[in-house]
Amino acid sequence: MIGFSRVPLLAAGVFASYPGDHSILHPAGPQASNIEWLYWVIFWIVFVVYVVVVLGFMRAGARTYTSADEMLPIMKDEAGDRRASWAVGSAITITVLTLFAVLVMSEITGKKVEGETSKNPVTIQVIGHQWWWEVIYPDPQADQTVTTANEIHVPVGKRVVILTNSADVIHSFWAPSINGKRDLLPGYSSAFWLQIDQPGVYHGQCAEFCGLQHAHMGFSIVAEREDAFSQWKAQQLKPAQDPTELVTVHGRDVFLSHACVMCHTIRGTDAGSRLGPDLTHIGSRQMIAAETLPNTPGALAGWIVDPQRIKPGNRMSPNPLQPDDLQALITYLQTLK
Amino acid sequence: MDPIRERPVLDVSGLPTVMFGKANTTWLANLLYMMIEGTMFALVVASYFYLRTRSSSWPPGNLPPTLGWGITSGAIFLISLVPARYAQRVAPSGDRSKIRWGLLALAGVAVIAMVVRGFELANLNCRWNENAYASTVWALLGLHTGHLITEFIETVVILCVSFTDKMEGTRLADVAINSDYWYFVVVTAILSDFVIYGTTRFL
Amino acid sequence: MRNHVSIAMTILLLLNITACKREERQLRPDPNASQTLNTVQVSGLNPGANSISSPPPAGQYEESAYAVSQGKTLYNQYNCVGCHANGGGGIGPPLMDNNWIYGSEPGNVFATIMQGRPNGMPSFRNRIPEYQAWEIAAYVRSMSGLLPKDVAPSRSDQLYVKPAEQSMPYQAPAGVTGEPEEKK
Amino acid sequence: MAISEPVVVSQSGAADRLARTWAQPRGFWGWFQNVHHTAIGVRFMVTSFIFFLLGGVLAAMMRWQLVRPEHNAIGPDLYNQLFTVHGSTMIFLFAVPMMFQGFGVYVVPHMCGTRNIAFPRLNAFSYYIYVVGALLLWVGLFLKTGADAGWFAYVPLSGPEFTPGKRSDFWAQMITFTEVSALGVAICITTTILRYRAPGMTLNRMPILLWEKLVTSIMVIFAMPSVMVVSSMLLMDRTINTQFFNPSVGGDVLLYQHLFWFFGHPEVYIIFLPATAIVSTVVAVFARRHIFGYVPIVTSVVATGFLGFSVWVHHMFATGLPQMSASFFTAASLMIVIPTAVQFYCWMATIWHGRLQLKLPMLWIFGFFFVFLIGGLSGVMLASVPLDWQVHDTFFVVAHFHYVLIGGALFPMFGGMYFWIPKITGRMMNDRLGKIHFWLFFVGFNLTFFTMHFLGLHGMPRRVYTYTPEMRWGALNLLATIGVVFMTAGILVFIANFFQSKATGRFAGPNPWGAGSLEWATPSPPPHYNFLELPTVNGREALWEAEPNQPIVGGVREDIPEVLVTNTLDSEPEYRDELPGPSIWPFLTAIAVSIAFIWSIFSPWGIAYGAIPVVITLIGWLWPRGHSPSPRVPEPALEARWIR
Repeated sequence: MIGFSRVPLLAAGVFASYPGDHSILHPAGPQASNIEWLYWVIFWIVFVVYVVVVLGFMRAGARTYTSADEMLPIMKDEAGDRRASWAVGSAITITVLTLFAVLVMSEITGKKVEGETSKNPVTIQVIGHQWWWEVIYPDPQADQTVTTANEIHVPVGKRVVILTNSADVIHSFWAPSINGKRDLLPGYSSAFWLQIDQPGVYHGQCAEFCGLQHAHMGFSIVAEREDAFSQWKAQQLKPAQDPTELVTVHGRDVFLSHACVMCHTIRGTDAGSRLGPDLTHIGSRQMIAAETLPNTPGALAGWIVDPQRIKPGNRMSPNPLQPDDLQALITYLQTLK
Repeated sequence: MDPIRERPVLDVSGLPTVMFGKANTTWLANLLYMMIEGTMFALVVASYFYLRTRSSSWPPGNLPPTLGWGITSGAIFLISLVPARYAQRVAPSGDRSKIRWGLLALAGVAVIAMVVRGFELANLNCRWNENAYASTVWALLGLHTGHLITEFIETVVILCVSFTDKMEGTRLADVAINSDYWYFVVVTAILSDFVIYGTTRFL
Repeated sequence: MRNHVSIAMTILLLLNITACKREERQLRPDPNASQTLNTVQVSGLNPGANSISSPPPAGQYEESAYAVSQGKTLYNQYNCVGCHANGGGGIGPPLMDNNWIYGSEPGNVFATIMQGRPNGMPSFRNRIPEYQAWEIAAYVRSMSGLLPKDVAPSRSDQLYVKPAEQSMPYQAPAGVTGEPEEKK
Repeated sequence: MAISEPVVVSQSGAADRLARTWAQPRGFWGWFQNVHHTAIGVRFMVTSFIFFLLGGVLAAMMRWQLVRPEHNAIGPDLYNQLFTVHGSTMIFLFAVPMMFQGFGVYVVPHMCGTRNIAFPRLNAFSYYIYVVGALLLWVGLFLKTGADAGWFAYVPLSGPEFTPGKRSDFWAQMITFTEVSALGVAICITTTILRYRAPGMTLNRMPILLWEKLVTSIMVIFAMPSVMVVSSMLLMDRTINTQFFNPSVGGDVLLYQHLFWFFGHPEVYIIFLPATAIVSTVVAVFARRHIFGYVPIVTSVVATGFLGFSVWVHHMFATGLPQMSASFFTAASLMIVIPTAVQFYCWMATIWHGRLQLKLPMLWIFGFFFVFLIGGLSGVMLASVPLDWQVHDTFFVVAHFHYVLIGGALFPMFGGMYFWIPKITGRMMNDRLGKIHFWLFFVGFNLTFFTMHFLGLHGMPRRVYTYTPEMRWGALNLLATIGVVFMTAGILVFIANFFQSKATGRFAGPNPWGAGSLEWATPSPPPHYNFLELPTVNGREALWEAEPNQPIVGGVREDIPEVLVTNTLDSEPEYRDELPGPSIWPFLTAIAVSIAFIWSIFSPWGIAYGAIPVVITLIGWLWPRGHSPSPRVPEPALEARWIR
């Protein structure tokens, strides 16, 4: 049956340009390509081993197969056993050498992926919440710190260090085309770096089971040129400018007078609660609800009125608004570029 | 039934029906139980030291536990080795009165040990719900107290059996094995006391 | 062997009547429960047509461990901790004792949250949907042990300040109004 | 005790005297008093197979929910319960009870040539505890209290704050039940193998299956306490406010993972070693020759036993552990491949220099060779840290452990069932139906789980109840769900085959396959006293190398349930031990222990008050009864030498 949750998707018309690749085999950064190289090397070793062993068993079986049904006498083959012990001995040595080779290759790749620390990387703090990602660009001065959610902008070709932490349960930050996954553990803060060479939008998803909406806990990494990144960052630092037209003023009043203000922040207005994602620049994000819905008026409306239909169990409560309030709110949120 | 035919026979009818010490199968089962419970003790102690690496001050925020009850409890467990060894030595002879005295002494010392353990728990430096340190200390002592109580009950049961006419054959071997298990309880007691009272002071 | 299986099946069915409501996960509240307009009725008098919807049975929230634990999370997130601390009271009155100024019934606690009270309790009308207010009310009642043990929440992963509501002894409410309320 | 000269052995009265001594009570209450290892072994196998079918139903429901993107068939709450109870059922309620307890309890005493398992009442108690633990988890699922934090239930999600209600408590207590059961059976099997072997079955003449059960039992004894400690810690955190895993007050979430996986990896070897035991036994029988490389196989089994405890951190590579420890565990995880490789080569050499009769059990063993090999080799890929960073917790890992568990345990299990069911029921299974079952299951299995490798490589994480259409995973998931249909059909054919052959199958006779181990010396189905004449052994394959008039053991009393106890190294007869007879007390103790455990979920005083009935029933169980065998005081042990 067509569930109500499908309506915003269909209403959004053509699917918005969905973030780019999400596969281990299409790397977009040095680390993922190192790991992909290791994958293919080990894959071919494993493939050859599999074929050889399967042929060995088929040959052994075919060579001595008898369709006789009765109980055959127990046989002894001393000469055969002596030859076989040499064969088995050499097979074991080959296995040990192959495994040693795999160990060495994986250590080398591990070093390359771990990589050496660089001078002044872009530092991003990612804090896992139950079912969305809080992204902070820390800066010694408080007013230079950018707080956003689910969408991470990084400069192309530059080294980015991700500091991980979790506010509740264990999550796992994983963008397959960029680098391996790193768990976000409450009580631990670990750092790992990544680098993206081709500009584009790369999808990631939580990889450690974290409760009801683990399936809809995605994020995306937008890799852009240096100047576009700094321009985006400057824009993010600015508070939301005051609305001018009648409808956006009405939209802001709806926002400030309903349950939204209990959880969300819009810098430049009185709403300052840090429970939910920071909505100061929601308009500039490509997707909403942790990469579950495209950021279109229809999807936004469907999400605000009944988020439990789309992501049952998440922390946002349904908001049965009057239609004109809802439209004004949507218009206002779209202006927060 | 195949026809009656002559077969060489290994006649074992002359073998005894009771063995003492290592040859007894119950002794082997007792050893396996000790390996299981020993692993559980080792893992709780390992968790204690693992959590110790995770916090800056140890014990976090409280003083180390007072030595008084710890030393008393350790001493009583060492004393309890005497009746246990005595009961084990007289068991093969089958002399019921000696066995009864041995078991009675062992049960008495066990009661004292439980009472001292009660005081020890009451005077610990923390309650189990304060922090991770307190939880592991109480887990370690609780695990040992559980073994102390089950071993006490086992000793009392064998004591009751020794008053009936069933106290012979494999039951005598059970007395000896019960003392083996008591040695295990004493060893784990000393180990737990050292971990709880020692590490916060000397290590 | 067959009658053993039949015996086992009957035991299974008997067990079925036990508290499965405790584990009910009401993920999607029904729409009218998400109304933020204050619709509770404290006194029998009300002007005009009786458009106020009757409050949903409190039991729906007090029997579901999920709802009470949501209430506990919301109690911390909506900053009730700011004034009531963890139940010991501060600017606001303590909530974990048996002294109930405005009555200990779920409906009274709901009205306190939605309408606010003099001496500083703000009205969360239009700010909190009703079902969340019911959940917070259920949690507040569990602070003084009014909820059954297996529904009340256990400890949280924060600093340890007091035993969890699940280990709180039952305290018969003796409100300022004086008459103790019998245990549910 | 020299061998007496050949003497006329009167057979007539022995059979019915033994039958009377070893008889097990019948009727409704008699069922609960039965302590014979054949009854308990069959019960373990049947009960765990029923839970295998139930777990399979859950898997089918999960596959139906994932058949297409944004499929609203099953909501997230129910789906989380489905995959958790599926995982827990398959590992704790099916794999270990079937492979270790089921086959172990049934086959080991037969293979050792003795009349019952050591400590038969502890064995019966273990079965009842296992059944109650299984019912606890499944009654929970029917009451919406099914565990929902995954089969390894990482804290803090399964902890007190993020799983309200009693879901994780039911799961944690189920763990305690199944581990108490596994430990009990481990003690019984270890004592039986070490002390109840037939005279002449020295250590280097023991069948490989006994070696593997011995190593598995020792692994159980060292691994299970770890999960009992961690599940008790989780339970205490949830009920009496202990702070083991609370990060704010010194607790640590990784402590849970370390303690769980220190048990977790030996657990999968506890499932895998009994499987290789079946493979080694079946390959020798159907290659019509002694197994090639007896000593290398036994050495690699013991090596697997040790290495199994040194690799657990490869489940935690993604938690950001320091590079140094990660590379140590990579090396250990790669090293553990060697013993299994040695066994594979020895099996290949056995077939190469044998004469292969591809009967039904052997068909399944070939299935094992092809399927488990893919799982083992994808395991090599997972052992390397950088690759594990990419594929950990994705469908690639799901594919890996299904290939290793279904390939490594289920294929040998079906091979073992087709091999031993003629001994258990006395009737041969139908060959044609067996082949249909094999090919249906083989095709369905590969269809479902090989596609999951690609899903994992395309970034589909584990345990997601749905996915958005843009991720382009829909086609592969549809293919995977189709495979489930074939597997289900295969299992139904097997069940039909079992019941049809039980009723109308060909009579099997004592040794239908011409196998060499001692259990084929008993009639099938074997009577409660197993062997009319206790056998002696003078070779690795007892029946193949038995002399025409192989000596038998005489002098064991037939009026009381007595067995011969031999010493461990060269199985010299040492003494005769009387085994406890049937009794209701193990069942009552199991009920008392269950009440105490379940009560402790709802109130911490449950353990204290619940312990009183446990003590009473234990006294009832252990109180000495009946006549004591030797009225006189025992003289020092006679020095019994087995003179050849």
